[in-house]
Amino acid sequence: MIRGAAYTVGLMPVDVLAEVVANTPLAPDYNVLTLAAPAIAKHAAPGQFVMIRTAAGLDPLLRRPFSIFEHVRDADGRLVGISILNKRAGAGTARLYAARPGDRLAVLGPLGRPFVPVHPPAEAWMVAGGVGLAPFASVASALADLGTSMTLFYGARSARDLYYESLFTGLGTRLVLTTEDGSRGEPGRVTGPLARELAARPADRPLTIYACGPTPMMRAVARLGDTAGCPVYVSLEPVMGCGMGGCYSCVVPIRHDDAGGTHLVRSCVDGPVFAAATLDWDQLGSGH
Amino acid sequence: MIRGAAYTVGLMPVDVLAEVVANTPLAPDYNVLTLAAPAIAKHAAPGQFVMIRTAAGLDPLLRRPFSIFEHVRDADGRLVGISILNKRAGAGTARLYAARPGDRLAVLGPLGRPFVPVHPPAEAWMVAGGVGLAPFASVASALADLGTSMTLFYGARSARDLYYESLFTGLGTRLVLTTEDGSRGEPGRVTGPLARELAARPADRPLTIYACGPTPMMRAVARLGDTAGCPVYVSLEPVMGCGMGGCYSCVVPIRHDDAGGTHLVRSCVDGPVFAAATLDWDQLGSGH
Amino acid sequence: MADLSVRIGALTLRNPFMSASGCFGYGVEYADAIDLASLGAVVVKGLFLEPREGHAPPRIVETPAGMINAIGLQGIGVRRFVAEKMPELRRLGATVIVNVCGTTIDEYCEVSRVLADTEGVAAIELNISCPNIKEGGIQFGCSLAGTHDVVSAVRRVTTLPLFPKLTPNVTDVASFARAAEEAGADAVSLVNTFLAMAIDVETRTPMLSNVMGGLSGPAIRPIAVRMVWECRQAVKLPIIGIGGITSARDALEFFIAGATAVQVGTANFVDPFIWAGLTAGVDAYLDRHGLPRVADLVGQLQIPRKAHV
Amino acid sequence: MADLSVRIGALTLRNPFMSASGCFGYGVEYADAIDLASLGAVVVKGLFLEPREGHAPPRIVETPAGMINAIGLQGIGVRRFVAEKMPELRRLGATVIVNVCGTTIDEYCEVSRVLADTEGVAAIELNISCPNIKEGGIQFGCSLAGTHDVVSAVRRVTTLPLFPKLTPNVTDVASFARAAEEAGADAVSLVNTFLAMAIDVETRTPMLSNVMGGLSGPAIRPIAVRMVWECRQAVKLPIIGIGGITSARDALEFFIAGATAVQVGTANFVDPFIWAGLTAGVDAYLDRHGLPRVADLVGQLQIPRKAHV
Ligand SMILES: Cc1cc2nc3c(=O)[nH]c(=O)nc-3n(C[C@H](O)[C@H](O)[C@H](O)COP(=O)(O)OP(=O)(O)OC[C@H]3O[C@@H](n4cnc5c(N)ncnc54)[C@H](O)[C@@H]3O)c2cc1C
Ligand SMILES: Cc1cc2nc3c(=O)[nH]c(=O)nc-3n(C[C@H](O)[C@H](O)[C@H](O)COP(=O)(O)OP(=O)(O)OC[C@H]3O[C@@H](n4cnc5c(N)ncnc54)[C@H](O)[C@@H]3O)c2cc1C
Ligand SMILES: Cc1cc2nc3c(=O)[nH]c(=O)nc-3n(C[C@H](O)[C@H](O)[C@H](O)COP(=O)(O)O)c2cc1C
Ligand SMILES: Cc1cc2nc3c(=O)[nH]c(=O)nc-3n(C[C@H](O)[C@H](O)[C@H](O)COP(=O)(O)O)c2cc1C
Ligand code: FES
Ligand code: FES
Repeated sequence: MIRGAAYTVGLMPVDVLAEVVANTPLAPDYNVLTLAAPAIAKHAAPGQFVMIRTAAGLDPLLRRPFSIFEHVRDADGRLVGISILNKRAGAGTARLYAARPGDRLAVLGPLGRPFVPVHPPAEAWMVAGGVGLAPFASVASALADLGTSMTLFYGARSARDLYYESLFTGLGTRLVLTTEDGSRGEPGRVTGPLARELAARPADRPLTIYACGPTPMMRAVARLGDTAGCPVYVSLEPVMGCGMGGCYSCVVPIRHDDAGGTHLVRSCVDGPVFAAATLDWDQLGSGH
Repeated sequence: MIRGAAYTVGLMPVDVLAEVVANTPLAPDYNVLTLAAPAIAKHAAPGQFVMIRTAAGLDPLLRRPFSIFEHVRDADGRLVGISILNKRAGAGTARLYAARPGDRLAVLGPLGRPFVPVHPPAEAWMVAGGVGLAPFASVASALADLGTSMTLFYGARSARDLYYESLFTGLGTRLVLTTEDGSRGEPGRVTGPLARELAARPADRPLTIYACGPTPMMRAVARLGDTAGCPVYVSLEPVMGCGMGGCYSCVVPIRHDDAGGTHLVRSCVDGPVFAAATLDWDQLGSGH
Repeated sequence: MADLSVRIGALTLRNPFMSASGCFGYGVEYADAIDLASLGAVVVKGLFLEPREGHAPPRIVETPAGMINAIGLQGIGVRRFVAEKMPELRRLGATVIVNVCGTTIDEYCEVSRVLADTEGVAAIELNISCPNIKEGGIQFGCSLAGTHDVVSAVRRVTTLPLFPKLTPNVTDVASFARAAEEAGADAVSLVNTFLAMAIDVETRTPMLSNVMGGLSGPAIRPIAVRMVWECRQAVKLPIIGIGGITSARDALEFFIAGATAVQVGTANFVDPFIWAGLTAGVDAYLDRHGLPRVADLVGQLQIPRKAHV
Repeated sequence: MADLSVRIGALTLRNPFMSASGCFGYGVEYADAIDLASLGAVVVKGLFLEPREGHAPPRIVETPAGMINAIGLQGIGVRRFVAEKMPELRRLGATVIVNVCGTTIDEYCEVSRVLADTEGVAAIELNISCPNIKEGGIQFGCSLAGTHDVVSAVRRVTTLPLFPKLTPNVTDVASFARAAEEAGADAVSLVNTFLAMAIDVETRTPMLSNVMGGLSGPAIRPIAVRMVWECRQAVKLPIIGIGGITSARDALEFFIAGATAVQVGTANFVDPFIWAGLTAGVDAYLDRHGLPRVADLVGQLQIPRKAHV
């Protein structure tokens, strides 16, 4: 069942009662849900998100926002749906962790402003912390289509929390891995190698950085990019009530003048992807 | 997970997080759920009920009451659980209709006062309307154990709403079937053949009648039994908030004197099975 | 197809379903997804005279079958609304009702005056019930004199239909409906949100930056229905019922309790395409019950004599 | 194992978890299933002087994350309670609090006098907030003078700890807590249920025979928590928090907002074995946070300065 189609113009969201095609557990806290939602997949740009109802009843009541992870195709290459990379955080995500093939979930999307992939000769660096990996499968795929050279800096707590490496290497992505416990890649935070490589790179090569992860990580990446003179785009994850611009719950502070004044804008319609330089990182809460 | 066991004395209810072992659809509105709940099965008497949580979240909030249908045994004859005969009526029963093997449901029981099966030479007649069949699988099985001769008068809307005949015939039950559309058995209501057979039977043979179904049906059976001088026991189905005697939502009117005064008693603890003669049928609501 | 149109004072709406203020942005946000002209009315976000930044996030928190919000009436101010949003709303054929806020009676009047001069504003909903701002708002809504004063002051500056929006955070909501009626209101909207609060037990801090907020959603519906019914018996004014409506069935509860029209707030967050189902559901109900007009349902609650125990 | 005991005036409870009145029968119903002595207190069903039949069914209806009840205080009267139920409650070692009802101040006093003479009654909870009876009850609870009069009258006839139970159906609950405090109460219980209603749209009749009833359950929790916090700032009296508690986390919200103890009503219907999980959950929380006593949590809500937008 697709609703909204009759009213839809251009790239407006649709609401699909999508069948769960597969639920692939990755860890006790992580899974990938594949959803039959061709109408959403067709228009979804990298970094856009969907709002998913997690319960049949009224508790939990609100939908939950998720980045569109993969565009899913059938054997003939036809777009048949999307997947989401889900991390168990509370009641809603726990339900999605436990979802079973055949279940149906209301999925609204695609929503929000996407990451805009850069063309060669510019280079693209993606920086992902934990479940912040979610938007980058489609970013990487779009970059690959453009032939842009790309690197993924990907950090997690430990080796078993690093997923889908081959998806990225398969697209020609150079991987730089870090784990907090040192069980894989470089020990420590993902911003370590990022800072080093930024310092070491030739200054004349255009570079765009895309980041998603915990707010402190994104703040650090924004600062590093600023110092290095590279544009940084981040995907924020504030609490969202509606995803459509209706409720004003998801606001983030934007610098609206040089005197340090800020203005609150809705990240569901003006984001979730923002140019890091426009955000007021001092005012931005340290996330959920 | 069984809770309450530590506190349980005698036949007090336990709360079991029971696995759905099987869900057998009978019709678009009826199914049988088999639940792994040996601790409940062990103490369950015919006509007792369980209270089942139908949602993981808080909507629907309250448990729903169901008669214990079958005692379920494994290949070795060990009691492993119970089943319920579920009719889709609203949100909660719709969830139980859609339940899948492997799901887990909180099941509290056994609760309430049972039907007491009569011994030979007394004869037993069971009268079931629609989903009112539910308590009689275990009643019939108890009667069979006692060697009591029994008849089931079983009425439904149409042939496809008559279930589990072979279960009853297998226990030696004589079946008298009626359907409102005449597609099987005698056309009309189950009280038709009941009245006829009551009128025709030898007056000196002791007979006890057990009934469960819509309130108007039970009221009619009570009247017929009264006229024929046979004790009638009915199982009522009022709305129940707790099933434990705590909320006083489930009250039914009992005649407490000959002057026609009534008194409201809780059907979860003083019932759901009542001697029909003690109920004030004029005051009793016509059911849900 | 039954007649779904309803009259609220001088205003006729094509159907009784409106977006609730603050739950539908300025309407234009939804214009690409749904046909705004298919709604009975679009009630836009609360507006003051000047732009307002609202409260710091977190601004919402979910609760069982509900949510608490403390948006703090972030908004662009009435003049920018008139200049930037009204042209598109007019172009789209929306019936526009503006939710008017103020910290003083003068401000309510001033905002209303601006709207009275604006083409395409169908009515004013007077927000005297927002629990999320310190000054004004609910202070008026929690006092009978305050309610009377605001409504009669605004009444003097505009002939637009005037719908004071009442707060449920009072002992006797019907007396407030009466005060509104006496002051010259054309209808009352009820209810706004219930003052509420949630605590993060791990940090022992409030979940909302503003500490308290307003509870909305299905959780509050049974209280809202009761208040509509109480007011139905107290006043002749049309009532616009609000609170936890998620389906045609829920809306029917409000009509039967005495609401002439209803607003949908929180449920629109969960289902932005809810509107077609609401009209279809009520239409099917009317057909099934042989009722030609939704207006025939209003206040049709039957109280049976207590025949059965 | 942290210290879960709490003091409410002169009364010390082994833990802060009580059954809410009307949601646990006379306690004896649950005696075979759970150890009544393991509860902080058993608050029994509301009692008048004489037996009462209550309202005709249907008496409850479920709503989103809640339920509405109009039981109408069916009960055996205080004398039969004392004769028939108290002996077993004493034998089981339960700490018994009796919820006292009345249609007049004299009746409240008379019932309280009977209880004052009864061995094993630990305290009286004065029900001046039941929305389900026509005379008395909520009439006192909705007027400051009425609240003061009932409490001070009962205060004169007994030295038992006295806990007026407040209704949430008022504009300013804190003023009622103050009235109770001034009249000599030892604590306040809050909240009772919210006046509410549900309609069967097919028959266009109320779902409850009594038309209106009281909303309880998780749906109301955010409002109840707010009211506890408001009262915490208004009075010195211990507060017994009530409303929608289903888990240790929910109870912690009430403690942090300012409740010394809590009652569990509707959730007991859903889970009669809830008690062990509540004490274990709060105990684990206290250990995790390095707090030796649950009493240390009471009113510990921290309001952060608004540092971040
Ligand atoms: C644009 C966007 C894209 C996202 N993409 C993904 C993704 O691809 N994969 C993924 O696993 N998660 C993603 N998230 C986060 C995800 O939406 C939240 O983890 C989820 O809503 C939590 O719901 P819950 O019911 O499990 O937890 P709750 O019980 O609601 O809360 C658990 C914790 O999560 C926080 N939280 C609650 N709601 C939100 C919210 N809407 N956003 C952020 N934090 C919240 C709470 O403050 C609490 O700390 C995204 C969020 C946004 C805004
Ligand atoms: C002792 C007892 C034994 C029962 N045994 C069975 C059984 O074996 N199989 C079976 O299918 N049903 C049985 N029922 C009825 C079953 O409990 C209700 O159909 C069920 O609770 C409805 O829940 P729902 O959420 O699907 O419907 P709801 O959405 O809650 O309501 C749908 C309709 O059912 C009515 N209803 C709601 N709650 C109850 C209730 N607790 N009892 C009766 N009617 C109610 C409502 O008034 C409404 O008309 C039994 C009831 C009792 C009291
Ligand atoms: C996020 C949010 C913002 C709101 N903003 C306003 C507002 O600006 N003005 C107003 O009168 N009511 C406002 N309300 C209240 C709603 O209009 C409505 O009265 C309330 O939410 C109850 O309806 P519901 O349960 O359908 O949401 C707001 C509600 C929410 C949830
Ligand atoms: C079925 C039922 C009966 C109740 N009876 C009483 C009563 O007799 N006296 C009383 O003071 N409160 C009574 N209450 C109110 C509860 O004690 C409690 O205040 C309210 O239900 C809120 O708590 P909860 O959300 O945990 O249920 C009753 C509530 C319910 C649901
Ligand atoms: S989530 Fe509602 S406005 Fe952004
Ligand atoms: S269902 Fe609660 S007393 Fe019977």
